[in-house]
Amino acid sequence: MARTRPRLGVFKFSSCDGCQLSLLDCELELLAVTEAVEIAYFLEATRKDMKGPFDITLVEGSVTTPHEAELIHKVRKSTGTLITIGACATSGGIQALKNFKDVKDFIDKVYAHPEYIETLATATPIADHVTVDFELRGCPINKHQLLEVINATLNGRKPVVPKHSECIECKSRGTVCVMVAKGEACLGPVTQAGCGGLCPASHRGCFGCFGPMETPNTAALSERLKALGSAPRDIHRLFQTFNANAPAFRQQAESLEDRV
Amino acid sequence: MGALPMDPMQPRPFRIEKVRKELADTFTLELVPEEGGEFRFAAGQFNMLYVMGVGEVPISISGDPGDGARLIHTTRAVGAVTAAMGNLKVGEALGVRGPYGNPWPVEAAYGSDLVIMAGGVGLAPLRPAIYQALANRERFGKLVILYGARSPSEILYPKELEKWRGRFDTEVQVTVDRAAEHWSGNVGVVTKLVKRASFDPLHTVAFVCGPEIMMRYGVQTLTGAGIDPSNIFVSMERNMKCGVGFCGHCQWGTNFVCKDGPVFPFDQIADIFSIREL
Amino acid sequence: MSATANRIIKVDALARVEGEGSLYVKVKGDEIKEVKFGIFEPPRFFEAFLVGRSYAEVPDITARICGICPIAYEMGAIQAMENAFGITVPQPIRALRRLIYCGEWIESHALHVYMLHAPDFLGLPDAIQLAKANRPLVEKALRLKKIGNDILEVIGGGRAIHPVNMRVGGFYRTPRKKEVQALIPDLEWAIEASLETIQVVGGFSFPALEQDYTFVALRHENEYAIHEGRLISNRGMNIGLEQFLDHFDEEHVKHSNALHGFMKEGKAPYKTGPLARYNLNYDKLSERARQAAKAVGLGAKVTNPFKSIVVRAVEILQVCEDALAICRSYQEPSEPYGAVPVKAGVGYGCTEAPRGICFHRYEIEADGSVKTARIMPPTAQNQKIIESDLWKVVAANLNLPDEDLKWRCEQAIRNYDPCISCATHFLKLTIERD
Amino acid sequence: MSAMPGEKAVIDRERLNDLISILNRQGYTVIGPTMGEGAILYDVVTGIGDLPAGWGDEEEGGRYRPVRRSDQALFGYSKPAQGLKGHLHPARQRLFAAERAGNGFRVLKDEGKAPRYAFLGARACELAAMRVQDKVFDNGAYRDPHYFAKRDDAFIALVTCAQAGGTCFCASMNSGPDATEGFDLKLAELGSTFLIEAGSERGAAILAQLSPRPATDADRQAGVAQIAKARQQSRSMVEGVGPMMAARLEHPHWDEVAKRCMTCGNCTMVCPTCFCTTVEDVTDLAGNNAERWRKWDSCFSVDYSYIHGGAVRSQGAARYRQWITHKLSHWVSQFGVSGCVGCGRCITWCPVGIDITAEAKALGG
Ligand SMILES: Cc1cc2nc3c(=O)[nH]c(=O)nc-3n(C[C@H](O)[C@H](O)[C@H](O)COP(=O)(O)OP(=O)(O)OC[C@H]3O[C@@H](n4cnc5c(N)ncnc54)[C@H](O)[C@@H]3O)c2cc1C
Ligand code: SF4
Ligand code: SF4
Ligand code: SF4
Repeated sequence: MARTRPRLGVFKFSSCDGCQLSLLDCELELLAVTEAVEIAYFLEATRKDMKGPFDITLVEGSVTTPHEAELIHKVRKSTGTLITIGACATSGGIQALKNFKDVKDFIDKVYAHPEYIETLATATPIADHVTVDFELRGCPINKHQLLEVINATLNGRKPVVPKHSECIECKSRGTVCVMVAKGEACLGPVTQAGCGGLCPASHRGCFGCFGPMETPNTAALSERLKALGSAPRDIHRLFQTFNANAPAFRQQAESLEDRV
Repeated sequence: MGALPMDPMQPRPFRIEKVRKELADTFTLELVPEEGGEFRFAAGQFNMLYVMGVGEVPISISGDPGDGARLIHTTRAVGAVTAAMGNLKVGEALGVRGPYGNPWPVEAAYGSDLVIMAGGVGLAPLRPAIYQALANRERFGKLVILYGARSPSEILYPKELEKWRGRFDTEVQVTVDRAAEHWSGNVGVVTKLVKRASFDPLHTVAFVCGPEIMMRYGVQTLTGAGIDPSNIFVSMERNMKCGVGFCGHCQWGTNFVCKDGPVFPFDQIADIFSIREL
Repeated sequence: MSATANRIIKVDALARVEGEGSLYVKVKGDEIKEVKFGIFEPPRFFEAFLVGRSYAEVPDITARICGICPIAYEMGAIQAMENAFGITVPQPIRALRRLIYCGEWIESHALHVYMLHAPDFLGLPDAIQLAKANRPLVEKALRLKKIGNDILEVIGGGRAIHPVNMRVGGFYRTPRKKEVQALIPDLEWAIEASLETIQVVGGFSFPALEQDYTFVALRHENEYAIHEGRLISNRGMNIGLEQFLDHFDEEHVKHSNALHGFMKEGKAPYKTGPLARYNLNYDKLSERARQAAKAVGLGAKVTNPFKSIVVRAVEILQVCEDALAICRSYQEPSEPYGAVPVKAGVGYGCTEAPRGICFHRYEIEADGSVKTARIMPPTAQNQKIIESDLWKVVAANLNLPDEDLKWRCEQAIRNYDPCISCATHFLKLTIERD
Repeated sequence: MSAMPGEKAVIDRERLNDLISILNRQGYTVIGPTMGEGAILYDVVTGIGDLPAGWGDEEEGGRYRPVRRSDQALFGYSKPAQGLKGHLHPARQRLFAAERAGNGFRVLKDEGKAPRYAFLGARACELAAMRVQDKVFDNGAYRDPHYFAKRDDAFIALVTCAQAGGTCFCASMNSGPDATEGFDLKLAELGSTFLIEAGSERGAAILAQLSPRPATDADRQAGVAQIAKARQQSRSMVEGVGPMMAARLEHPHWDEVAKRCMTCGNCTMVCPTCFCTTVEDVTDLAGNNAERWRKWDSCFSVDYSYIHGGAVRSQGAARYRQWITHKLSHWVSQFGVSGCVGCGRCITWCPVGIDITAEAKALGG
């Protein structure tokens, strides 16, 4: 069954590059991927700078500058299936911490010439700007999930990327719950599965790289964390890190604010 | 340990003999087993159909239970698997597991009037019952087919409906929710047709299949007309991953829709039928 | 081409680097007017939003500065905190830290050498084309890279990017002996593969360019410094980390969102990274690494930046050997981490990221919150020297057609394996000739 | 001494080493309790040195701690964190592979050989749970070969409980702490010896090789006393819970639990009877090879009840209701037994400590 090779574009917005690196980190599958798709634009990997349209586009990073806010519309126009990858692209990422602060103040703190810096007041997910066909979560994404999404898109099936809690993944691999067995603060019950259950397997609580799960009861978790001895400030920090701008986490952090 | 015994989770490849486009999003496949032989089933049963590498979904059998030579399915493309199924061509293969589930009790209706009420693609799972009833027409009293579609262009099997209507011994009434200009038939919900249909409620068996909301009103109207709930049968839909009671997904109260249904006598489920989110 | 005609060469986005930056070159006749290596990676304000966070969160947060060298950030932050709290970790933990860093080096160097840099020397746009020409080579490269990632996964808690297992005081969970020993056969293979890599890249032809650099690198008495040491230079500097800011500073220039690092003394540019390490720590390389370098014509001094690819290959060999030794002698530590006596104070951390030194300084409050944070990533420090290299490259190649000149400039930038994400990211390459 | 099924004997604890080696020689992989990372877990054991000597456990709603005992008991805990479900009904199981052939495809024969397990230290509730799952995977019409490939031949060396854990309520579910059938060997740890009896012929044959000596009255009485002690449990299931729940499908309490329940699914994952699965289709990039995998699923996930257009159980309240009514009520109608064996794992491992016995009581009121 010969298929025509779809053209793949990889675009970067504000981010750490880790999610697109995940594609190069698929060492065993990389050559097969380059056979299955034509890598038409992927700055991290090739000088080849082919113009759109692309069949599949991976977008990493969040929108933090006026330039990016424009660019994303161009990317959307030039692509068939647009897949956003990573916490930055799907919720704003770590840099969305600036959404809760005075950005000017931030610029003053870091740069000697604030007037050189062009930035928006917020870091926002791609879906706030254009229609997104599939959002792949994670900080960073899981490379196996990335391959699965590419694979499923090529084969016309629904990617196996469940939206249920991290706990299910954790228990499926047989990890002992760190919250129950050690009293550690863990975001697993309200976080979407996908990482493979790494933190609890490393004896620490989940810190929410994959963002809120499908129906996150963050209030119930907060109560429990308090009962386990976490200070409101620590709970606030926990919700306000890698997916601070994801609505469920943002709201939970806000509801803790008067007690921080 | 030697070879595993026959695995109920393993599909058998069937070859597509014919593809017919029924509606904009609905198509019928005619299949024959690659290994040869016949496919026997009872009206109302379903198969798990596997599109290689894409997924597997429950689809009712919509062909004639009297004809084991061809397996017939009518499917509406709504998502990934059904869309991929719709893209298959004659000569390609589809995996089949089945037949599963409880059938329409066509034989139990012998001697009574039979009312068949269908909405949308819900006519597909009822078509085998209609074929069987027509093949045994002399064993029934009245045979009434009430069918509702959203619009005239969404009427499934229009030619057959026309043919059945042409028979002197069968009453066929069709209605649409939204009429187009050239439509001169009934407009309104399918339950409205019950009033006009002629059957003896005390000696009637009714089969109902369609969207859950339609079935809810349908059953209400039929019991209102005097049919005993134990003589009304509905076909339910729930998420299914296995079709044989292993995966748990289709649980509905005490039932597994896959093996205790999909066809249920209404009196057995009346107490849970309208509980929200059960 | 007439010497006075306007020539504008423009490359909008530099490829095969991490992050996004630009180059602007202005040439009038034979005279170069301006060379600006700009970093337009949007600023992400890490130093600002670290303020008020708990010391314990800093390693995970700073990891997100860069997906390519997260260990450099995690380890630098951890060491700074340990420095502030007066913690010294026991030997087995130290060994594990070096091991995971070796993993990052193997991964990052293998990626850069084969996938990002080698295509320049072969005139190919990318490693995909290289794979078409020499698939076994690329497969080997990928396997080597994977071995680096495997180390990162085993020690780092299951993923190579933003590993979850490192913490102030040690690790959350120390790997079991059998998990570490499972790495041994691959590392044995990797040593052979890195010897072969040195041979392959040592055989490339290198554009001529010798520079009298000021090299700055970490130096450790007993080992090829990666994750610990004093800072030294080839001009006699030898300082502890706490003196870093007395000697180095950074400035904000208009064409870049990254601050440009410089040495206070004479406001001079300096060079960090493989070449600096090699020149300053040649004596700490293993005998095998030195022999392999020699076999492809590399002595104790290397000052052609284009040869950095060979030096990286030598470093791969070095860290494969180091990693293998650590794996072979690994004993499970009795405790994964020690106590963390939180107190107010200032802490410094500096490690050798694959592309150069990465410096951290934090002021911590009594409750363990961050009061101030300062991070100087390697690429920011190298920006000035990159510009200086480019200046020379352009001058020496003015006769080249625009396309070729542009490519040569890119190659010169890639000598640094610049990690622009770190430095802040979008490389626009513009060469303007008027 | 020849050991007859049902006859009680005594062996020294070191004989467990022989038991393990005999089982190994017969081709069994012996699975038993071990002190894992943070909790007692079932894993492969090759000798008594692998058993969690001197370890017990403290359990409460949402809380588990391994604790040191004052003695060196090998089975001195209440139950391992996860049961034996993962061995017979693994979290991931390949159902089949297919490859493209011409216009169609071919389903490939699975050459994989099922492991032959011996479960050393299985608890009565765990055996009860296996017998519950037996009914699920052999429902009269269909029998799941993947499950039974491991189950049919599994050797069970049950060890009865010497004390109940903080969340156990098997006594009120009639599934423990003792069992009368379904095992090959049954042991009770009495200090440095074990009271042992065979429950099958293969069990008896092995027992005969363990240098058993006849049990004295005192041994027997110690065994009885131990079971009686383990029957002292702080929790119990309300009586008549099945019909009660079936009559309260619409009750304000569901919304009340939903405020606390995070729909995280931990309870279903640790429950030794929960059997629900979903499937995953995987392909190679070219789509020429495909596999279908079965994976544990949970009625707490939204996709679980998804039908085109939306999930049937969109609300947390509906999902909690599905879970508890299935366990305690609908299961009985479906399989003739309760879906809950009272092991208490769902209580211990619920991160917020939701207690099935307390919720059942609350609903009953
Ligand atoms: C007993 C039975 C008989 C059916 N008969 C027919 C028929 O004759 N013709 C027809 O067109 N449709 C029929 N359906 C509905 C059909 O199964 C769904 O439309 C189909 O599963 C949608 O799959 P999808 O992947 O294309 O869509 P998506 O919306 O992408 O669904 C994703 C997955 O959810 C599950 N799912 C979604 N909807 C349903 C559903 N309604 N029932 C069960 N699982 C679902 C499937 O596993 C599916 O793969 C029947 C359903 C049942 C339960
Ligand atoms: S429902 Fe809870 S107590 Fe009952 S068997 Fe399952 S986990 Fe154990
Ligand atoms: S309680 Fe839920 S997951 Fe468990 S068996 Fe019942 S339906 Fe399945
Ligand atoms: S009852 Fe507890 S374990 Fe179960 S889904 Fe709710 S919060 Fe999670």
